[in-house]
Amino acid sequence: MKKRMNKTAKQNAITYGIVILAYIIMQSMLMTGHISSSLSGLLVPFCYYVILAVSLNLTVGYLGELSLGHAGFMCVGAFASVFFTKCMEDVITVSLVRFMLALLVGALVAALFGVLIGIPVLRLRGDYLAIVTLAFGEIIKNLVNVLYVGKDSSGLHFSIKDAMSLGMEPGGTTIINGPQGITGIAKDSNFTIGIVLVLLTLFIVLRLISSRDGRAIKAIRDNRIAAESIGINITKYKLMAFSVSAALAGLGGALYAHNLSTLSATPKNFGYNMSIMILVYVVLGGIGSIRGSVIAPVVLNLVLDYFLRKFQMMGDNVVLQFLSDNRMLVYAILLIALMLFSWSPKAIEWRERVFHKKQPKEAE
Amino acid sequence: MKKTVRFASAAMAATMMLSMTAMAGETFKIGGIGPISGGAAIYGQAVMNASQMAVDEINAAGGINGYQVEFSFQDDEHDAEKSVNAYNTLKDWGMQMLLGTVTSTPCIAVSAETANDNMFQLTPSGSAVESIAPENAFRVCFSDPAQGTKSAQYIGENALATKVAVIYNSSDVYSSGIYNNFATEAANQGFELVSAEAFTEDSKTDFSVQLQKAKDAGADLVFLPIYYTEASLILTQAAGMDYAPTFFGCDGLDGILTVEGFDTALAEGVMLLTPFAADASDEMTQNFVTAYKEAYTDVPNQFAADAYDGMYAIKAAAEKAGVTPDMEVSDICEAMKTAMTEITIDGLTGTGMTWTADGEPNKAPKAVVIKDGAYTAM
Amino acid sequence: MSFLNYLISGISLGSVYAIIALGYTMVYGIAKMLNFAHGDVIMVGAYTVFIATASAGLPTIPAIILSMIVCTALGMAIEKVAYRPLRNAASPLAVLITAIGVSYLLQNLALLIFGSNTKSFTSAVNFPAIKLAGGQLNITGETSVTILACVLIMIGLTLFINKTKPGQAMLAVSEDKGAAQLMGINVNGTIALTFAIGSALAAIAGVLLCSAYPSLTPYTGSMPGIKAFVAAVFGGIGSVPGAMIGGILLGIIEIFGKAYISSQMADAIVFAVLIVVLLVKPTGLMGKKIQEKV
Amino acid sequence: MAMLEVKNLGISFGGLRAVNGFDITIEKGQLYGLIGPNGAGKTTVFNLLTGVYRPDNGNILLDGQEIAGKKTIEISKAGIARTFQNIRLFSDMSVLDNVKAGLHNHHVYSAVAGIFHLPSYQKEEKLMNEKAMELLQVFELEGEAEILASNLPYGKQRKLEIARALATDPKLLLLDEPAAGMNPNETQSLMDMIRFVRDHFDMTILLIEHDMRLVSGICEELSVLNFGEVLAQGRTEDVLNNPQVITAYLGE
Repeated sequence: MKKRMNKTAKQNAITYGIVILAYIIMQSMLMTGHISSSLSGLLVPFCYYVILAVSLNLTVGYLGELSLGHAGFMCVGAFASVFFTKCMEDVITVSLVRFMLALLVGALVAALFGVLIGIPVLRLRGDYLAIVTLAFGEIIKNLVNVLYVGKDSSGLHFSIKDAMSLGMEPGGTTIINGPQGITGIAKDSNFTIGIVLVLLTLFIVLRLISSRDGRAIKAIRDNRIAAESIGINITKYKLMAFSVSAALAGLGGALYAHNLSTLSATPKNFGYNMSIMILVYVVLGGIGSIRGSVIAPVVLNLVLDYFLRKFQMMGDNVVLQFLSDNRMLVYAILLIALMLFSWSPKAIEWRERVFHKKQPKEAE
Repeated sequence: MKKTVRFASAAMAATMMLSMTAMAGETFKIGGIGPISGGAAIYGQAVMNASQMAVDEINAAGGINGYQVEFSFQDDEHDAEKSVNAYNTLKDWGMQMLLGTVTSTPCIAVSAETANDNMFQLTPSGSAVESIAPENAFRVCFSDPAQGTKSAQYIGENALATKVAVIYNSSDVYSSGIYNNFATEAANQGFELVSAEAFTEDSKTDFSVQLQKAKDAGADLVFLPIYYTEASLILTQAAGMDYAPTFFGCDGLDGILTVEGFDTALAEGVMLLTPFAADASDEMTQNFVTAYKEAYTDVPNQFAADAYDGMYAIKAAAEKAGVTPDMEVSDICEAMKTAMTEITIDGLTGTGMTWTADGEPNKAPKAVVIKDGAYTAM
Repeated sequence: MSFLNYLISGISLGSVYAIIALGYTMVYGIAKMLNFAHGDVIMVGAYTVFIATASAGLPTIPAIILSMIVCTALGMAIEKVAYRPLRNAASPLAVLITAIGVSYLLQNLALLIFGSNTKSFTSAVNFPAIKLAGGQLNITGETSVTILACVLIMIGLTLFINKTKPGQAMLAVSEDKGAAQLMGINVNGTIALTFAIGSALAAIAGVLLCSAYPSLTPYTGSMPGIKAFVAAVFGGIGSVPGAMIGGILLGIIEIFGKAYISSQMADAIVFAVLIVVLLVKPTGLMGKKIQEKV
Repeated sequence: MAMLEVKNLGISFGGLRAVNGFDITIEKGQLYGLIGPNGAGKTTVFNLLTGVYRPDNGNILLDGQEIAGKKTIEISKAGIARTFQNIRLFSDMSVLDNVKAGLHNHHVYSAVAGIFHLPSYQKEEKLMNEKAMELLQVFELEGEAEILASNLPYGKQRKLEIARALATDPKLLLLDEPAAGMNPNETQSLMDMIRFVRDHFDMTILLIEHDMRLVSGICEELSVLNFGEVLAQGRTEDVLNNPQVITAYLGE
């Protein structure tokens, strides 16, 4: 019994340790100025991509349902939190306090959407669930794009048509301006807050999956009918996993939004492409492997947004230039190669033969 | 563990190699940012190519203040976050001035960064008001409000129509920005806005509804504050339903005649307010178009022209201010900010262009109409 | 009258979705995978025709046949290199992600080869428009041909699956891969054939898509691909008539949504209808109800 | 009062009458067998009893409480647990966690307590571990508590499924072909174990089985199902000697 607790605890400690170690190294580099702008600019993105990947892994790896709408929750969290920040700019002047509240707002609103969407959607299974979550993500993106919100002395004005329909007094300010979204956002996030949120996410997810509720969630994943037969409430636990996952995505979205001065919903950042990107992190890191979801986004973003970009500045090497100019092409090839290498049964067999003898599979 | 160590040392080596190349040197380092992959690649690639062309010309002619210019362009996939990453990468490279970014929303994000670093920024085509909000940021193109308002005024003042319909991209900052200002100004003009229908990035193949509504509302002019790719589809579909109003567009429509395979007869009679037209007859434009075609096989569009002018504006301002590559980024910026308001340049996108301190260009849009497959001044 | 016009537009748009959805549903039904790259094979098909006619000067029909050959080869190559090794992977997500990788690969290769500039596709259809009610209603030649092609393909596929030996093999593989193998059916070969047919259909879909909406970029196939996928799910993925009906209904819903509710929210409306349909009929309009055996 | 009393239970699937007029009465502590040829509707009866299917008609009284038409989860809470013909374990969870999942409704603490390891979490988890280990010991699985359920050999998987079902603390245990795929030795030890479970937990057990040795060895009473209807019912040896039953099994 003791042995088991130690084992899980040890694995989790390693995961936390990796994050904390990375933080210490990066933060000391930051403080002593031994860090390039491009790397320091990637630190907060690392944090929110990890949060998004870990949270999606809860749905995909532990609930066992494929969601292609994770970016939708990120979008909701981002807009809710920034809207809060904008409205409270003059009320709460301590930026840390305001940001903490904004994060909370982002997570809660996303959780609410998680529940609202989850109730109807979670009855579906497999690919149908995937396509419906994709649909919800696209609906959210579309609606945010036509949303206009303004503020003047008489209060808030809403429109889902155009800026004129707000009917604002002269001097009123538009907070959400359709496709342009929200601009002039205070850059409240930083690496330390990001890491704290990563640790919080890890804490919530790791603790949840090893608790009674986590067992129920995993039981549903492994065998829905058996889970039902021992009295586990399928709907309740699906909804719990889904909404916790949504809330954490909202948290990630809030961090994302407060790291850029502008927030708008485009196919690139909140469309299904982003949902797929997060899914790529999860699958590359290992479905159900939380540590993998911590490492994969960092490695992938380092390759795409650090090394490949840097290649361009490495003298006149034609190959490197080409790779840098065609980052997305490189990404596509890399993605296919990595998937084949890490998932194809033949490749797995080969790896096991070459690198180490096969070890018996153990429970986490 | 072994793997981690290997990875870390590779990372370290790469970082070291990079920091060596980023030494302040004897050349100006100008960066560019824009989408060269993804759906907006068409705009970013034009800017990248034209900027590089201008840089090559400038270097061949002796550079800026006697110093050669290095140009590096980074992809931002038309995304704010990636744009900031691109900016940071360029900063590590030693960028001293930024010609970018190409699209509006990323430009807003990057201009917040350049303001923070006090780096001089000139966007060729970031047209949203907020794109150049900080005082270190300038632009070559018109702002969205300017285009929307001027278009409404032009239509009103020249009595081009009594009933006007609009088809715009409600998921695009540029398009909806122009539309919103057009609609506001329309109220002051002598025409009636009878229909305003949108499309989005995700459904931009079928325009029959938007056209049908314009037709049913009896619009005799359809305003298209959109890019030419979609406009070419709209023109084709309008012809298919025998609807032939006057089509009126902004600078985004420029390029429609050069879409490979497009039946230019469909664009007959289309009017647009634009500072640049690829087949304009002046010598400068013709040289530019020829040189661009030679280098990149494609016909340059509006974005290319903006970028080309932008690079020459940087050159003019840098010469006026007398900046040198050994100066601090912030000092260059201060000098450039002042110099920008003092220069006057004749470019592809306007003659006698000047800039105000808030970064907006002063130039007159040319109204052109397409006749026999070519632009004709109106 | 505008109602009828909208209806015709909806059917035109829907017929394009339908013809793309046929390829989707075919591959899904047999290989049980969402081939995200299908939309991009369509794009390759359209570029092939464009290059063949505009640059190489080939007449339309040979160009289309060439395009079908190119797409078939491409589809089979993708299947062999990227999908087959993952068929027995521990998670079905592996092949889904790989398909997405293939989709990005095709888009970016096209970007590299053909450039980002829009090409205007010359319609491959030589069929006159049908004008009704004194020219008030206009059914374009492209629409007529697309619908005709859809119906022909649908009938062809149904006959092929039900009446031929390889078709029956496909059916067997779709029911139970293991059992089919035991029966001596070449599962790999059957799935490869499915991809070959699906990709040849993609070539036709590409030509018709770009004939109806003649703007061609490396991303042309991507959004119609997703919409067609939605259409296939809508009709009951795996069902050949379902794809046709789903596609046409989706087109009509999209156009009506734009016309009568809001042109800004057309996407949201389409997706909302999809959700409602799936909530009422969880396996789509024509999908088989799957009862899990306890 | 009988532990289980079923009256006139019936269900149709698309016109086919799968179970018709099914009656059964099982007393507390009884070991009851349900036999019949393949396709006779035995598993369907289990599915009706556990709420997987809603019966078209009939009553199911568990310890006097009507449960017909209730949902699976409610029936589980009312006190029926089952195993499955094709084993349904939580294959990617450890053996111990499989049993702990069975204890789900008996040791409750909130999600917040679970995340922050509040006292209620500590207390309940400790109790769950103890109870689960006790059950595993009964089935001689304590040594494999840590390995994944899917890595257990077949016979032990069957045992684990029974352990998990017992963890829900049922009044009635339904076993669907527990001896399927076992060799005679394994079957023998399974029979001992089923008897032990009945005695140790004071359990009422209804089982479906094809292995006549097991049925005649441990079942006190039998029902024979054929074409969805009860063919014979009563004491085991009487039923097995019933000519109708023999015909149904051996054919005409």
